[in-house]
Amino acid sequence: MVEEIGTTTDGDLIINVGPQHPATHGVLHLVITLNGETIKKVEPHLGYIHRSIEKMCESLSYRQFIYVTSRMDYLSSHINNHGCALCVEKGLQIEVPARAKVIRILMDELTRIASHELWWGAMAMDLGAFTPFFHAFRERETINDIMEETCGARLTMNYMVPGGVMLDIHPNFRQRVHDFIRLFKSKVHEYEEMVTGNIIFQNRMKGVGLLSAEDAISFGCTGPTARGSGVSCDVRKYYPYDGYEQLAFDEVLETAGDSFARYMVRIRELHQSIRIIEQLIDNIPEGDFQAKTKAVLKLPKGEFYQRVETARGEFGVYIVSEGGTTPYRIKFRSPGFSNLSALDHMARGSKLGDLVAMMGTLDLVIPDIDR
Amino acid sequence: MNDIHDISSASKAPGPRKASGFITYIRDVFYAVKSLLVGLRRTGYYFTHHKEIITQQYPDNRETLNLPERFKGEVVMPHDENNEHACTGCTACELACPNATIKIVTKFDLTPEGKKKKAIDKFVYHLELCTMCNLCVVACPTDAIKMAQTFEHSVFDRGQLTKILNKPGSKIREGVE
Amino acid sequence: MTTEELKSTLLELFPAAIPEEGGEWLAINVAPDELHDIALRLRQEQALNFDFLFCMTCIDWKTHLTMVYHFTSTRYRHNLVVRVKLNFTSPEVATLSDIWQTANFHEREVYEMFGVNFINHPDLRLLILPDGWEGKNPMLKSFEDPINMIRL
Amino acid sequence: MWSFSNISTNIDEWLRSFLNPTWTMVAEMVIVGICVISLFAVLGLVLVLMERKVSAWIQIRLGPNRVGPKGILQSFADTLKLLVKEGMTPDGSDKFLFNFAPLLAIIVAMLLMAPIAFAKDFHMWDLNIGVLYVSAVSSISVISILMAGWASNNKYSLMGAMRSGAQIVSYELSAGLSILTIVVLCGSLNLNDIIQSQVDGWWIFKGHLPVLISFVIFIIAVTAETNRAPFDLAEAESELTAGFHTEYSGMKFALFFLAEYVNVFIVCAIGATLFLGGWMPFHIGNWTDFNHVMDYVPSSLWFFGKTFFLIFLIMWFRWTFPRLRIDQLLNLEWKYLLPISMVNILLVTLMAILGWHF
Repeated sequence: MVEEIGTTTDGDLIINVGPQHPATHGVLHLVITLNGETIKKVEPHLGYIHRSIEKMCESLSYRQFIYVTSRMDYLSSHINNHGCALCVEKGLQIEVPARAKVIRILMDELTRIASHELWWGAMAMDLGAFTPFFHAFRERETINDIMEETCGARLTMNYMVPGGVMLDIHPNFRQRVHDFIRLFKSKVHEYEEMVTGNIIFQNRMKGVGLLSAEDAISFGCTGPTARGSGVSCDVRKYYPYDGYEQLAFDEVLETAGDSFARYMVRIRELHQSIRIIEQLIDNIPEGDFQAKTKAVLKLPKGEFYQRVETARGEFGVYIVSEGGTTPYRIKFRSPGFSNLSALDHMARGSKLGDLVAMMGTLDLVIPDIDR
Repeated sequence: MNDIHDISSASKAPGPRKASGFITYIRDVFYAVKSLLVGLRRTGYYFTHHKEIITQQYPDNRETLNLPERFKGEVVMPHDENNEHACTGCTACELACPNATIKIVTKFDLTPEGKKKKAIDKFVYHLELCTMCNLCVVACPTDAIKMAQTFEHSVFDRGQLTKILNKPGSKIREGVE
Repeated sequence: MTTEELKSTLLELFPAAIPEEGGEWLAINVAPDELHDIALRLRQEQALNFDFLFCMTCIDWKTHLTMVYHFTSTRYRHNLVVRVKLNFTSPEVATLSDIWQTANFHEREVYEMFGVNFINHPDLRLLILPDGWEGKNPMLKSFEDPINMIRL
Repeated sequence: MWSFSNISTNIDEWLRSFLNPTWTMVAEMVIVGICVISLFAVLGLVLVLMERKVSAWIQIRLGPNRVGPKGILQSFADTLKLLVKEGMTPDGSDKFLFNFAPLLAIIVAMLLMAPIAFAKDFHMWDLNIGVLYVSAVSSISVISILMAGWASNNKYSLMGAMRSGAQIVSYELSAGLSILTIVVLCGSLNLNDIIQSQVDGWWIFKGHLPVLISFVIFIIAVTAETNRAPFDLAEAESELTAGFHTEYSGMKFALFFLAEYVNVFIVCAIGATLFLGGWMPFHIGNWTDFNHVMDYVPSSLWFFGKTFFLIFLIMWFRWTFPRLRIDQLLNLEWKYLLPISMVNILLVTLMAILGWHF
């Protein structure tokens, strides 16, 4: 890998995919060295949407910085906020009320379903089928409506706060989640019919973008990307937070390590998320939705790390506190950044069309990569 | 890492080839065609069932469009019929705001007893900086501000987005401290 | 492996490392020139098997820089924090990208944001920042940009 | 029942009444040219609107519904927009080839119109090698795509053009072989003879399984030949942004767009002519009464009905299936379609010799 950089012989085609390109879902810029249709090297150029959120957070208080994290992985904004809230709570040693914990998990899992559904549609669109995109939005809009009713926004909610959640759930919440589960179960077989079983899809994805388990760990891949390679890495299982340890759900694992395995992991995770929601939706305990906290939060001197499982993988919040009201240094370990670093390794030797399938199954969200 | 593995040989459709090539060949073709027909049936269903259409014709359905009451559109300051609001000018919202969206200009009013009392002169709200994070509404001790359901904020001049939330001549409601 | 066992094992292997308590996970302080050897041992020692570098960053303490490496083992699920103190004027540390490939991107990020020079890094160029930002290191506390930075 | 042959004869006689034969010929040519161009325009408008409506309904959307009643004037508005848009010619492109490529695409599409019988006794050119002419001329269309891709001086365009070259050249084989099955069965290359041979039933019903197989292969092959999804590798929007027409804008782009739709119409017309009897009404053997009833439906309706059914099929494919990869595309042709159609044509030949068809 090292030697090949800079030694492209004549006759290779170097093309820029992005920053404006239909397949990059944002402003990712890939410089691709091609030999005919075969990819010899993929070099990501990042930073087109880098806002230096880590630097911004250094001047924001512990209540304020959470909203910024919604803008990182905007498809799992609840889960990002959750991670930040948990990290602050860890520093303050606040006990979150049971009701808040359940609401948080419900929101996390709904977010995960919404994110996976958007990914499903977008990935099908990458492979040239436009219709699944619109069908996926039908279910996703239902989740967004639920979110809007309870949190007041559809994408960047800022609902999790240190100590619990900002507002209690809406009275309609339970009913609408039940409606959603019914809708989802009546429509999910269409996903199989239109995409999973389709012979063209299978041929496009099987054996494409192979990533071995060792490489997945070495590249720091997490989430469905790593689980598609057989790496058991679900944070909800190994470092449970907010009561995931009491829930019955399976960590989805596939061993093939190709695009189709990553695809299947996400499709099966949809069902696991529904399973978690079904366990909790009728068992939301009564009580406070937010713990009593001081008006101004001050974390004690020290370092705090909290990881959560977003739809894309392991999201880590690392806060270094000097005892003030603002973090001294904050680091967000974003799953997309590490997942993207494996793209070059996966793509070498495959066709240009495969690259799109790989990017689709890596589920890249560019603001998450750039931060 | 330098090996360029031959993807095309690995990507053959269902399962490994068995020895009886011809039967497998026919079966491959059959299952391939079947999987395509299943997809065609699904899209054909939607082509013929127009009641499944989910399009909302947005500007036309303004009348029937119901936004949930918690929807975060912009910060407003409710005034009652006497043109009174509940803002004491404590600047809790200003401090809570992560983007310096709110700027409170205070003045000193004379109470009937002749004492000086702090009150708001202008509650300046920069909609163009607001991220609708709801932290100011949560921070307000007197519930003087809330989120409105408006969402069509486009204007031709950026200056119009800077708003003064307290109405002219309004004063603080009796009994709000 | 519990924290105590991990600590004793680590001290056996690396007598020079200074353990630090108090955090959630065991942390050791390592000298910059020893980092690569220790990291290689952490990765290869069967009892430790720290195969997953899940977070890697740098902290600017105004007087010095600290590289912070978070390791976990996908086999034993124990965690370890390794800190390396670097001097402020010419921060240099050996790359870990030959041991964990994820360090490649993370080190490039630290290089452009903090100016840490990673010795033997295969491709130490700007990753996020555009051309012309070499040596500006925006994440340092001393960095000032009057145009683009908004102060509250 | 009015017939097109009467109309054309009447016009011919009326023209001859005051013009000498040469000028009559010229005037008729002008009339035919105007007809073809207006047919082009109408086809483009109708097919674009149809595509948008079909895709919208499949994607649970409403589709265009603002311009005109139910949105039927939408494609007029689009055309107007494309006409007034600036047609850019990028720096570093080969100006002549860049501007000539869309024209060539449209010329090829126009040439292909010539032998098609739109209704009973209504065709521009009763060519005795009609089938050969169609397959020969349609292969020129690849040149316009290659020209566009090369002249654009854009890597995406070049890759799209090269893909298209590989694709069209391969798929012409199986398209040709599946056309050949019908030629073998009726023993003529003349499209009118082929239609006449289906007077007692369309070939797709008369020809048993082999003709059905060749019909399926024909549909797949022409979908590939016209660069439509799932074989739209030349455009491949998620891989090559827009493929060979990345650099085109305004009317030059619109000409490619129009040529694509007209090509779809033509291949579907050929398919309808060969397999579904063209303008020939639905006849069953010697049920003369039934056949007589069917004859009351005008022949042009039969032709356009069948053609638009095939066009709908192709659109249905497009909005259901994902795109193939370039190597899979060629695998499909060389490993599946070509062997199957070769075996198939042997079967059909056997069938024709032994007279097993109806």
